[in-house]
Amino acid sequence: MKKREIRKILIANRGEIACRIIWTCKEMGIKTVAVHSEADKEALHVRYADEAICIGAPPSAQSYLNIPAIISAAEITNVDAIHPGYGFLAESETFAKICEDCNIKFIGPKPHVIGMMGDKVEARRTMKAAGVPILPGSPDPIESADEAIRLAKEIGFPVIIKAAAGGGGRGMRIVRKEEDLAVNLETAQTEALAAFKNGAVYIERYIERPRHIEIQVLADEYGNVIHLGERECSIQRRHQKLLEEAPSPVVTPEQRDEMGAVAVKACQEIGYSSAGTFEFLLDEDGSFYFMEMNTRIQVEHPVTEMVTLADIVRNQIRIAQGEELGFTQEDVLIVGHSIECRINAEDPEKFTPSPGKITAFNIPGGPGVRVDTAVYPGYTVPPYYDSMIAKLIVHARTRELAIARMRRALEMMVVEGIKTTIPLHIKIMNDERFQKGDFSTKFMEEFQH
Amino acid sequence: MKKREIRKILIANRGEIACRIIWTCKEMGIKTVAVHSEADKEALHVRYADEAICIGAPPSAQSYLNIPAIISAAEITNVDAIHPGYGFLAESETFAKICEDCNIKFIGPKPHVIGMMGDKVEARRTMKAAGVPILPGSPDPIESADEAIRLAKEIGFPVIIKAAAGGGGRGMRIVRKEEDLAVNLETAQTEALAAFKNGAVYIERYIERPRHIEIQVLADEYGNVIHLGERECSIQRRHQKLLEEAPSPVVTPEQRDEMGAVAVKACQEIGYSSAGTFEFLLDEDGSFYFMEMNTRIQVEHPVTEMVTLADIVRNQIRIAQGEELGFTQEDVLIVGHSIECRINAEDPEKFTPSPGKITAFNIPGGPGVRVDTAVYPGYTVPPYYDSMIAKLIVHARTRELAIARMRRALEMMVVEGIKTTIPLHIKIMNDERFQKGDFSTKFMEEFQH
Amino acid sequence: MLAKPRLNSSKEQKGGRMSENTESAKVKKQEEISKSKTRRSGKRDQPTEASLNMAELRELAELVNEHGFTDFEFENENIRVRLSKMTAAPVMQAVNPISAAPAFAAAAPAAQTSAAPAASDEATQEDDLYKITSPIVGTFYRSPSPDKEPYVQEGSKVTPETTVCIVEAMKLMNEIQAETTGEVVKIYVENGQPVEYGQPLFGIRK
Amino acid sequence: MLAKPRLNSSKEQKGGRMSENTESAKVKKQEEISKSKTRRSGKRDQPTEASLNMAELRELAELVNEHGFTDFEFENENIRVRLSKMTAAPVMQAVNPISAAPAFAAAAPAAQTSAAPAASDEATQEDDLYKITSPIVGTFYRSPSPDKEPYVQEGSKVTPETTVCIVEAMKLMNEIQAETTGEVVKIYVENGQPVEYGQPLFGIRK
Repeated sequence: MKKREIRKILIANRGEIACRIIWTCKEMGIKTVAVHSEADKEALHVRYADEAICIGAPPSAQSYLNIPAIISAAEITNVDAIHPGYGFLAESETFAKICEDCNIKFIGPKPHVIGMMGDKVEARRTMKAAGVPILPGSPDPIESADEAIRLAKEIGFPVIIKAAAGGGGRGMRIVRKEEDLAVNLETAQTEALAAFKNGAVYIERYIERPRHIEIQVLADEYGNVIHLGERECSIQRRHQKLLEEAPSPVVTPEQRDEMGAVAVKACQEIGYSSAGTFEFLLDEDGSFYFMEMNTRIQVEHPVTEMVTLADIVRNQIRIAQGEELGFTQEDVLIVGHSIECRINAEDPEKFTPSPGKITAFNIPGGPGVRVDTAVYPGYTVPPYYDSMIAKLIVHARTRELAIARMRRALEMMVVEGIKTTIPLHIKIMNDERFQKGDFSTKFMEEFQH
Repeated sequence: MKKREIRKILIANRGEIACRIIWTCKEMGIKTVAVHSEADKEALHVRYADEAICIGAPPSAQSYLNIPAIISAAEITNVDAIHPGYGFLAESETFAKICEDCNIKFIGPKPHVIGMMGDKVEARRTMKAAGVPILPGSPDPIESADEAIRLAKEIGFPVIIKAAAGGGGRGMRIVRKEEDLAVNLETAQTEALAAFKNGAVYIERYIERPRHIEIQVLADEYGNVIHLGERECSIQRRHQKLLEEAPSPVVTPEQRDEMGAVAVKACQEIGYSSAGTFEFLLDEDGSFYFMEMNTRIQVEHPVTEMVTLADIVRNQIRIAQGEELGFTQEDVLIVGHSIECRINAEDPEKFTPSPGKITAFNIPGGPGVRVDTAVYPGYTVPPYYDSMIAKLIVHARTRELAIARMRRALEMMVVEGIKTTIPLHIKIMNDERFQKGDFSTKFMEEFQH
Repeated sequence: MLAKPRLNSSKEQKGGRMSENTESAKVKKQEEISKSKTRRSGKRDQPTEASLNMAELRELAELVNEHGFTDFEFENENIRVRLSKMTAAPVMQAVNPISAAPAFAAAAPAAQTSAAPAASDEATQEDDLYKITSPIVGTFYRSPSPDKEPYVQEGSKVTPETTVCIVEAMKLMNEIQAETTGEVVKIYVENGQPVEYGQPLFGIRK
Repeated sequence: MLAKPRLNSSKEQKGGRMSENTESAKVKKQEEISKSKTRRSGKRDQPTEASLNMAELRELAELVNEHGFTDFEFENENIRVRLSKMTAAPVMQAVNPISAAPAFAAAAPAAQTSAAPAASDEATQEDDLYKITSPIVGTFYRSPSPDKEPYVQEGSKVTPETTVCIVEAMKLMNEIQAETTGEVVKIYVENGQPVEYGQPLFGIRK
């Protein structure tokens, strides 16, 4: 059943995710339109797409975030739908709304759902109402230091102050003692205001050694929702994920079922459609708490694709066409273990960006190796955008074999001319605690490199 | 349990299979020694291996088939084992025997088993005794035209005359009428003598529209044997496989179990160890007949690896180390569908070899795509060896999705400077009969290209 | 060679690495170069130390072309030159799947929706023209409405404030101004055609 | 002038035969350039200048073209020149003619068991020598048994029938004959070392 057939998609993104979307479109027989900034004329997504349109100057604000330019490009190429990828406009309620107004299908959930999940306070409230466990904390933005102190005592220290509109660690403060609360509250509000033009912050219990576990869901427009298991994303540096795995080395089948059921029910409650991700904090005692929902495809979606053999982008497009999911939770298999390493154009020690020309580039092949990239030999990594140049993904029967495979693939991957995070990933693969699966989101802070 | 630890392996092969073996060795922490002819100094297996030794002049007879040179190379590098790959010395009883005499583990079955399966008449007799269905035919080499006529009448026309030591279609003759038998017998014997230095031929029933179905087995040295399901290899040109699939579009789970059980039992009867393949002809009525057993890794092993997530090379090495299989038939899962296209340096219409310099080379990436290759931009395909330059393998949830994925991957694969079979494979992907799975080994003869 | 400092330094070169023949060839070229410099020096395009004039560039292009090179780059602390010959790339939309390869190979962007008329013969003449480019993605209209006259024609004189066309984007009619003074010599886009960011719309002779 | 920096840079690469293999084509071509330049000017190469004039460029282009290069690059602190003649994909090839080679060299330097003498400095002198190479893979012995004198020493005169060494392969002692007349000038392999097919064993001055 197709309510509306999608024959041509504009991809409002760049880099590997734009290529990733093109691959699936080609497999589905759907035409693609690439948009690009002046800096991306030579980019691979521009070459792979059936059509390409320059939409603006290199800075994102003038191109990949330029809604009128993207909508105009969609109109002159007469596309049926826009796929936003991740980042840029992927979680812009405004953009999704404008697409809807222009009669272009936005490949993602309904605009108001995007908006609801984009506001952390509202998301928390909504999720609590839908029966999702949330960290003990303030239901609403904190108004005063007094209120904060009263709440913190109720919750128990340590607590964390977070920006309502936030992300990426900005506007976040951990407070361990009552006397530090007032000043941190103020700083967090200031930071939040500067970063997100919204000074609202809230407070919740702070977990010392949590794991970042997320559940991938797929929901159609008819209330059919399934989950594809969890991803382990605890290996982060400054709240930026470095590598991800599926399944998690610690999540039991029972925990998976429980977290999955919670996420599925929440999707049904809020009328979610398309692919989405529930991010949870998993405490050492096995309890888990909702952090946020990402209403788009994730960077790390391939690890789920490897172990489930589902094509998440294909499902997004099918759902956008008004098709039913066509399979149930019982059809979802999780086979083997998958790891993804994000290869960034960065100094592996200092994490400083390393844009520039790639003089040699070789992708490892062979069993269980997947590479998602928009890079080729001779390509120049522009300084304007995200530093991720490739995702190296492996799949093997067990986690131990997957680690051995990833090490081999990292060693055989060649990127010359710029610095990359490959050496760091090799060190992580060789780390005993990583190999044992014994880590939390603190891993990188404690990691000796 | 390891009877003997393998720390260093010499790979008595070249091209993609040599790289394939190196990949797994790296994952297992085993050192590798590449041997190469003078023509292969720039080859990838030479670069990827820990050590490399030039063993002779470009012609295979002076290098990759040069047993003293290879054994010397193994001795001076002090390896524990030799992996023969496929082709060259992979099915040489002599070579396996010499390795054994030199105290170097040959990664494969015992020498006498290789010899037994290398002689088709003996293989047939052995398999019949082990309860494997074989085509009605002569138990021994045919001595005279009279004997041939008597037998053919018993079996019923059409019949096929085959060389006992044969392969690749040489020494083969299909005879549909009694009066054509005598002359064809003579030609076949002459051809067999010329090609294999052994004029022995035998007769069996000829099946008009068979499928080529093969069963992958793994057997350890303790009688534990499992199978990894079947591969569909009916798409052939002059008895050379062009593309392979797993599972077959027509084999039912019951047939798989039946064929698998027959193969497993036969392995136990003959004391088989290592990876091996039983090639069967599958008739339209569902009956199947043993053709031959390959006592080595196959070119098309990746499709089985994709759907089972088993690493066949790793299992070969583990078995050679004296380890037990460690898993049972119940642990074998077959998930999704996989297709492999052999990318040959050939004119896609005329199949004439097209060696030369590869000026541009790009491997498709993304979900469910695997490439096994020893080629890189700037590599020169030498005229001395097999024309296969890469294997493009896809994996998807269903056969239909796998075909769409393969088409996309073929379209995105770039090989410039030489001609390849990529355009032919695209035509096959677009062929309605192929898409329906409605074909036999006659497919390519009937194919309009 | 290409710029003064280097001419000097090559003259200063001690030990004459080149044979007599090549040395004299060099002198000849240098004469040509200085001629063309004189010719151009009357214009506002005063050659600076680090610049490269047209005659030199032409000679360089001929040289590179004559030898069948497709790519040339030159750079020092003052100057960087790159010449590359992009063959007209076969368009990726072709049915033949292999078409992906040539498109890839030619290093040309994919089929541009709004294909500007290339007119490569005229390219050299047009290089002198000031280009009014589209500041936005949209649809190009030469007149305020279908029944009206075009804002400008070939031959029209424009001032910076002259509206030369409309680019419609998201139902909004954006009037585009000339932003220069001169004469419209070339109109690159047909009425009603889509245009992308930065696409040349008009060629203006100043 | 142009060849030198590249030769240096290739020497700077990590040791082992790996880098030699991958660089060899390049190095060889560059030697040709420097030779031909030397021939033309009748002088040794001068240190690199910071510039390049038109005649030099022409000579360079002719030279590169004549030698069938598809890609040429030159760069130092002052100057960088690149000429390329790409028949296929500029994008898929790295700037380097053998794009993959340095990449793989860096990634997986396959330590050659039989460490051939790298010694690219000496390569030029030794180019004149006739090489006795190993016809088989095995272990190199200079004498018939450990307590005996070596078959030959540096300075020994040989005739085609002179046994110069033994290469042991599969427990067989294979006597290797000189197959030429001359004087042993260089012995490339240590006693007891493994040798591969085609590996130089002795350098003979005829």
